[in-house]
Amino acid sequence: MRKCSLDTINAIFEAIAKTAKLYIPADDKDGSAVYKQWEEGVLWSNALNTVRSPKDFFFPQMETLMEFKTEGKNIEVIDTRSETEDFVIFGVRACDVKSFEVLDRVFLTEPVDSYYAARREKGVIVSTACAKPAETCFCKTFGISPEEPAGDISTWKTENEIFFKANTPKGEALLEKIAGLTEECDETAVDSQKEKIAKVMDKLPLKDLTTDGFGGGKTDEFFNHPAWDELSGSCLGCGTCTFVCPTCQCYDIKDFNTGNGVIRFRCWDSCMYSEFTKMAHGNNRLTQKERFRQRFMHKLVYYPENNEGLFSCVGCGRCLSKCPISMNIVKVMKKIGGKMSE
Amino acid sequence: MQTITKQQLLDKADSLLANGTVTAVLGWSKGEFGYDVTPKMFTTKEDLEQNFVWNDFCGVNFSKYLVSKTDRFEGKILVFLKPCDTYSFNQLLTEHRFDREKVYAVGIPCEGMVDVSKLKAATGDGISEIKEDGDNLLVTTIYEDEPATVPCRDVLLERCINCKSKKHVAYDELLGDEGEIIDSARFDEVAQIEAMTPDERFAFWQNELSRCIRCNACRDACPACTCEKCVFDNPNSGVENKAPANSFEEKMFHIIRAYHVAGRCTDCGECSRVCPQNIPLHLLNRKFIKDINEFYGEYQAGAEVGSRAPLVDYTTDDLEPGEVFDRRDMDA
Amino acid sequence: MNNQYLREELIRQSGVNPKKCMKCGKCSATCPAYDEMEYHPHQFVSMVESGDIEPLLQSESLYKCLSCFACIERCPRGVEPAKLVEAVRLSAIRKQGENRMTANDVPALLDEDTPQQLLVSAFRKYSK
Amino acid sequence: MQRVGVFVCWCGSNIAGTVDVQAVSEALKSEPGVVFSANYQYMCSQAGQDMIKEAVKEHNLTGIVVCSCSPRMHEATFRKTAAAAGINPYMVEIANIREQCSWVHKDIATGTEKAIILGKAAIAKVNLNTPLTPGESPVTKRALVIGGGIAGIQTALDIADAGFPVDIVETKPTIGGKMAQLDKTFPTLDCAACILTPKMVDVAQNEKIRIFSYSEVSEIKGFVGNFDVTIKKNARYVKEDICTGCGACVEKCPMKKVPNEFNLGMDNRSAIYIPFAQAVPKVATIDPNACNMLKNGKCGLCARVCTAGAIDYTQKDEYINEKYGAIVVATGFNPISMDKFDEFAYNQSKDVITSLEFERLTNAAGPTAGHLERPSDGKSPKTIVFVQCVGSRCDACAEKGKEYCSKICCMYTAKHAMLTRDKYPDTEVYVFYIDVRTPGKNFDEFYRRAVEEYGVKYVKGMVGKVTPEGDKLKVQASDLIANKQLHIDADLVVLAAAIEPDKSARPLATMLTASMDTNDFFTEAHPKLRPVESPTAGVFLSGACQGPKDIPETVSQAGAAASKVIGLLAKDKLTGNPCVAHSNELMCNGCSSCEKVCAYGAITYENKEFRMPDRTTKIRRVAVVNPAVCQGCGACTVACPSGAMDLNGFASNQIMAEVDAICK
Amino acid sequence: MQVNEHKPLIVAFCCNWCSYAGADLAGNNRLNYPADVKIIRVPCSCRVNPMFILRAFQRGADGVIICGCHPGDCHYTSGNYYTRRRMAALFSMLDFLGIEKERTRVEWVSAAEGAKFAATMNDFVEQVTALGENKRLEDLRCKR
Repeated sequence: MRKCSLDTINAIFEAIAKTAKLYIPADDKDGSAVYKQWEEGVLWSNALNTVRSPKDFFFPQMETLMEFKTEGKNIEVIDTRSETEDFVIFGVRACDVKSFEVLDRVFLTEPVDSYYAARREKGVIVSTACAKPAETCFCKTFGISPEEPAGDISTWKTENEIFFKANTPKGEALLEKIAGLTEECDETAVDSQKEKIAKVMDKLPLKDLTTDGFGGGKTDEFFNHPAWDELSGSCLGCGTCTFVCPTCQCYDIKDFNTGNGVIRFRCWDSCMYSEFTKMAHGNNRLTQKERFRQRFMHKLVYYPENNEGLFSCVGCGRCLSKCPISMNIVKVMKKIGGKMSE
Repeated sequence: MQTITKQQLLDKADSLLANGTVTAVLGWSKGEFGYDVTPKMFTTKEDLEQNFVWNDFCGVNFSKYLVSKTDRFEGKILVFLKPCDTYSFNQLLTEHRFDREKVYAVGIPCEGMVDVSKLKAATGDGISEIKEDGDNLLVTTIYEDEPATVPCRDVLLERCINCKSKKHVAYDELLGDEGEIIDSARFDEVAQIEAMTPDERFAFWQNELSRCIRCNACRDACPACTCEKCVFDNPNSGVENKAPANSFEEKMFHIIRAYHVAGRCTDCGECSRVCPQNIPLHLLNRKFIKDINEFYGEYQAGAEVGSRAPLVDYTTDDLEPGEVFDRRDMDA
Repeated sequence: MNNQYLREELIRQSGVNPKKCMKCGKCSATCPAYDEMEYHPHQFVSMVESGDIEPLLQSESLYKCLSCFACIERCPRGVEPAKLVEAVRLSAIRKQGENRMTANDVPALLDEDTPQQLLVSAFRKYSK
Repeated sequence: MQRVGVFVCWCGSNIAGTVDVQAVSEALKSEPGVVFSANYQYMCSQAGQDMIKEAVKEHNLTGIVVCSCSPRMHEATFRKTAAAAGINPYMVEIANIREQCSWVHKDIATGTEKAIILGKAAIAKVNLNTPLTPGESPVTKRALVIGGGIAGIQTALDIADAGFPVDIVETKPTIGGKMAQLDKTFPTLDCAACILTPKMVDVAQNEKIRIFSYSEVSEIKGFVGNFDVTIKKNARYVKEDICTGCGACVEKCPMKKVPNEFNLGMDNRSAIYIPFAQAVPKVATIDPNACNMLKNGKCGLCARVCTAGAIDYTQKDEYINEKYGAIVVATGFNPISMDKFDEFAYNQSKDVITSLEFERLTNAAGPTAGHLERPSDGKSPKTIVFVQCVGSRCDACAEKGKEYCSKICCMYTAKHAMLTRDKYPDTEVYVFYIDVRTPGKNFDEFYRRAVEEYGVKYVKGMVGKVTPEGDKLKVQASDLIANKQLHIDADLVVLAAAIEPDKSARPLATMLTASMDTNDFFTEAHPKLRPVESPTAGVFLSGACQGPKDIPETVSQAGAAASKVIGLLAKDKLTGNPCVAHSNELMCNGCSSCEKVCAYGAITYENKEFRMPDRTTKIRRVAVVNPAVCQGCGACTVACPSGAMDLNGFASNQIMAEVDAICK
Repeated sequence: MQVNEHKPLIVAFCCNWCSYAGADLAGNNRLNYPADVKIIRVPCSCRVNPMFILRAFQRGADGVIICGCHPGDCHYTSGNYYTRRRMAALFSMLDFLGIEKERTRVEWVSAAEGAKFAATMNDFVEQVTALGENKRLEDLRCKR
């Protein structure tokens, strides 16, 4: 374990930025945060988390897959893939770190998504423990410890210092690079920080929410639950929840006709959209209720069924604060079966 | 700080349900943290008593729900409408988007709704309880022993700070006192942007619109956007897309969205309220409203049912598109 | 002073557009002070329009206008001759530096037959 | 994908001089869809057209692009060629490489490059063309004339003369209109009744013409060739087919104090009445507001004296449905109300009258049997003042008057003045005028005669005030020429009141979806070239409903409208322009935006049942375009927020394909 | 990079009845204007959807001009009145977003005004050329 004074954090950023592109959460307007590429003057935000999740770094909202160039009646296929550069994302919260595991299981199992894999390989994740979680946080529900964030490097921020612990060879290599700016230390301060965090976690309003009852094999139990009507009744069908979600991984592949050819790209899609997975015969989820149900069944039942019980939600709380009508996974879980342990 | 109480609304809903005037009530149901209310169709007294809520966070404009809900329910629906919601209500009626006969509209006064992000900026994260105390909110967080006192007027939604009307333009029944149309300063921000240089304006919007994640919340919450098939979802429209591929598409989406509601937008402010990226989308709509007012005379969409929107109307001596700028240059 | 300038100044001040006049003479037909006047309301309009303003400035007609506004009320084209007369009057007053009489002089000139309206318009005229 | 043939025309050297036509046809060969490309000296020549026809056969072409002169020149030619070759004429697109390319550019490289781009745009468009077939609709061979004045009468007679049945709907109990109230007509001074009443009789006797008097149009549906009209026949409490018009009932009716509207209230009539002696139909009508029997069941005298048994107190309003191929609007005019012109004391003195009232005063069949008497005391007026332009040309007083010139007043005032001086030479007659407008055949001569021969005193100036004083009317006016204010003691003041369209015109325009101007005059389809047609197909305009008119003008417009109607009714079928708008009902919101911008009333709405995604059904309001009425401007396509509305031949995707091709 | 080398691309939407005929007349009279102007024929100026204009800019146009009959002379009586309102609102919005207002124009050109058509196009091309390439409403994907 190494540490440094928070006063020198910008020097640390500078050192990292010399070796790779560095992205840190920076203040955006209205008290929210956004990942920005570090440069002189970009400061680490005090906000709990970014509005957009860091999944963008591995699975961007839009990326070109390939291109076709047309000349008269001739078509030429162009591979647009280019070498991904090394990059570091700094200050990732425990929930978001966990989300990469969820995405990995989708994109890194056969057939491997080479676009995703390339970025994953080049990216170093530096996580940060959460000292001040929000009321919308419920990562504990999914077994995530905000006091013990994973990632290539874990960090803890105290009043004046920041502590680093490498978890992987990638992390160790990066720590090595900033060794000159940090000093070796023991874990006492971090332990007390962890304790503090654990205490705060016990005060959270959603601390008692559990996944009991959900998981693989529960399709029949929940699929025709009468509460779906009511829950989905006010859903506007926008894609906010899916687009701010760190684990939503659905995309659409589309062609853009440039006039001189075609760009084949993929972009995020949302199961909340009426056009989602539309096929030649039409759409297999006909109403908003079915689309709504799909999203939550996927997170709470289908995904764990295929992934050894891992839920496709990390309790980051983004959808809780961003849904225009404040409908969210917590309300769904409470209504259709997630039990509150007493 | 609302002048009308939850109990008054509950009593009204109960009695109308009981006497069979309505079979369902479109109201707000309570959430987890006091501020996260969700629209809901209530059909029983019990449900209403357990879950119905009316507080400073009931910002959702119900008018749009009537388009889909009136088809789904037998009998009449009771809908509670704040003054600004009634404009959308009328506009939808003008466009024949729902059957007036299937709705029982109860106008309710509104003292302005709270912007949760502003509230959180004031109190910090970790809100566990919110209580009303006169014109203030008492906000308890898990980090402080004492609740913080936040004056409501400091954390109002932008649209409420610049409220255009406390008067209801449509209802079957009005609870509480009727208000007045307000001569608000809602166009000031538009005027400020107009006063910028083109480069500054471009930079301003480039910065704002580049944050768009194309979640469509602005469109899907907008009571003017009730198209059976939105052009952005229609592969044959030529503008369909799902993601803002580049700065052109960001701009195109927002220009077309604003243009499509120009003359129909009642300035209810839902677009800006729901934007997860806090993009001031209402400014685009207000620009159209301001222009239309200046070019063609004052027009408030939704002020009355059946009015003819300025863009589907004309006079023979309208100003020329080029004169738009001459005029502005003269004013400058 | 340049006539053209004065003409425009009068038009601007009065807000009257003499070009709208269709020369029907209804203003003069309505005017109760017609016989007292050397130049009549319709002439004011056409003379200002043609820039022939000097005779108007010299004329007693300026003060004969009662400012009863009958011409304004009756004009089918909305030309408002009385406002133009007023503008010419003001221009004359300004030149000579003082009004023809002051409001204080008015009461002395009253007699029993003076209509109320005359009183009102006299104050209107001379309190400027 | 189409199989497109490209044909590049040299137009001699017109195109080939500045455009390398060979290069153009070569370059376009490789465009998507193109299977054949050629160039030729004169594509429009027989040989050129034959070349196209052969290529169609040989290469199985489904689309044709001709790069040539303006489509305004030869689009029709090449469409015919295509049709002759067996493909749909609307599968032809023209790239204008002459007027908009070779003729405006000098450099061959530039011209060629642009011609290629224009060709690509046309190819991109034709790839998205669909075969279009003009719609056909049958024509109901019957016309409806709304309004039974001289305009309506003349139109109806002319249409009937061509052999088509015509119905006239008139709100009054008789046809005849304003002309029936007139005494003499300018500039010939022949008696209005003498020339009008024979025409009224013609109408009554013409077996092709039906008159619905005392009736109004209550509903109009349908479109050109196929109007579906409901006529409300108001109960007149007299059986029209039985009444002989003998007048016995009128004589016996005890209720004799009803103001006579035909004489503008200057005398009285009975509760049962025939407006005037030559009324057509000459049938009595009971005024339900005046008749004691109808009001309180007491009387019944008329039924007792009617030997024919025509009186029917139980008669109800009757609704008649009829189909028409064409509708002529001839709703005419009325003088405006004088109530707001206080300065002329119209409401204060009976001796201030309007010109129409003057007509009745001098009419032999009028309230004074043609003797000019003052309404107040029956004395002969010795000094008469006529005031022109009362409420006309009045743009400062929109709530009182009209900003337009009423056109007829100068002439009828000259007529009144002249006739007065003729009959009563000892009368002093003044006419106050702003301008005297006499642009008509023999009009100015007529006016000069009034001045020179009859000694009418024309005074340039306006009357400012009329004050009743004793039995005189004190008139204060301007004499602008003498630069004097005149004070005249008049016995009678006659106001030439502005005229305005009849009040029934506005609701009628709404029913017809015909457009009107701000003054409620019907708008013509084109002010110069289509002056008797409304922009709404199948609706025609006759008489003063379109703008102020005198009798000769009205009659000629009536004839013109009739000839347009005859031209329409002579067709068995109407062939439409296939380039019309159409709405995709699955996307239509029913919001009415399109309807609001449609100048032709081509868009209506219907409630249609749709199957929803969840297999329920929903009834939705959707727009339906009537292709027979739509003119294909495309205003609706842009007004439509959802993009449900599109235009055949100029579809959004076609125009965007052109944009794309040009901007490539 | 030399700015003045940029050849602008101008899309002109012309109504069939007046402006397209006016353009033809310009041709008949051999009145030159730059070949950068490409005309698209529409039945009436009111057929021009704002989407077409954005599309043109997206695809690489540097200027878009809409020509129709003079107000009051519309073949369809009122079409150009709607155009006038729509474009006034749209252009003002584009300007609000900081997009150069000189890139868009509405001009009324009658069938008799061949000279006006040519003069208008010359003027517009000059105006757009002075602005240089359209950067603020471009879609780089379409410029490869």
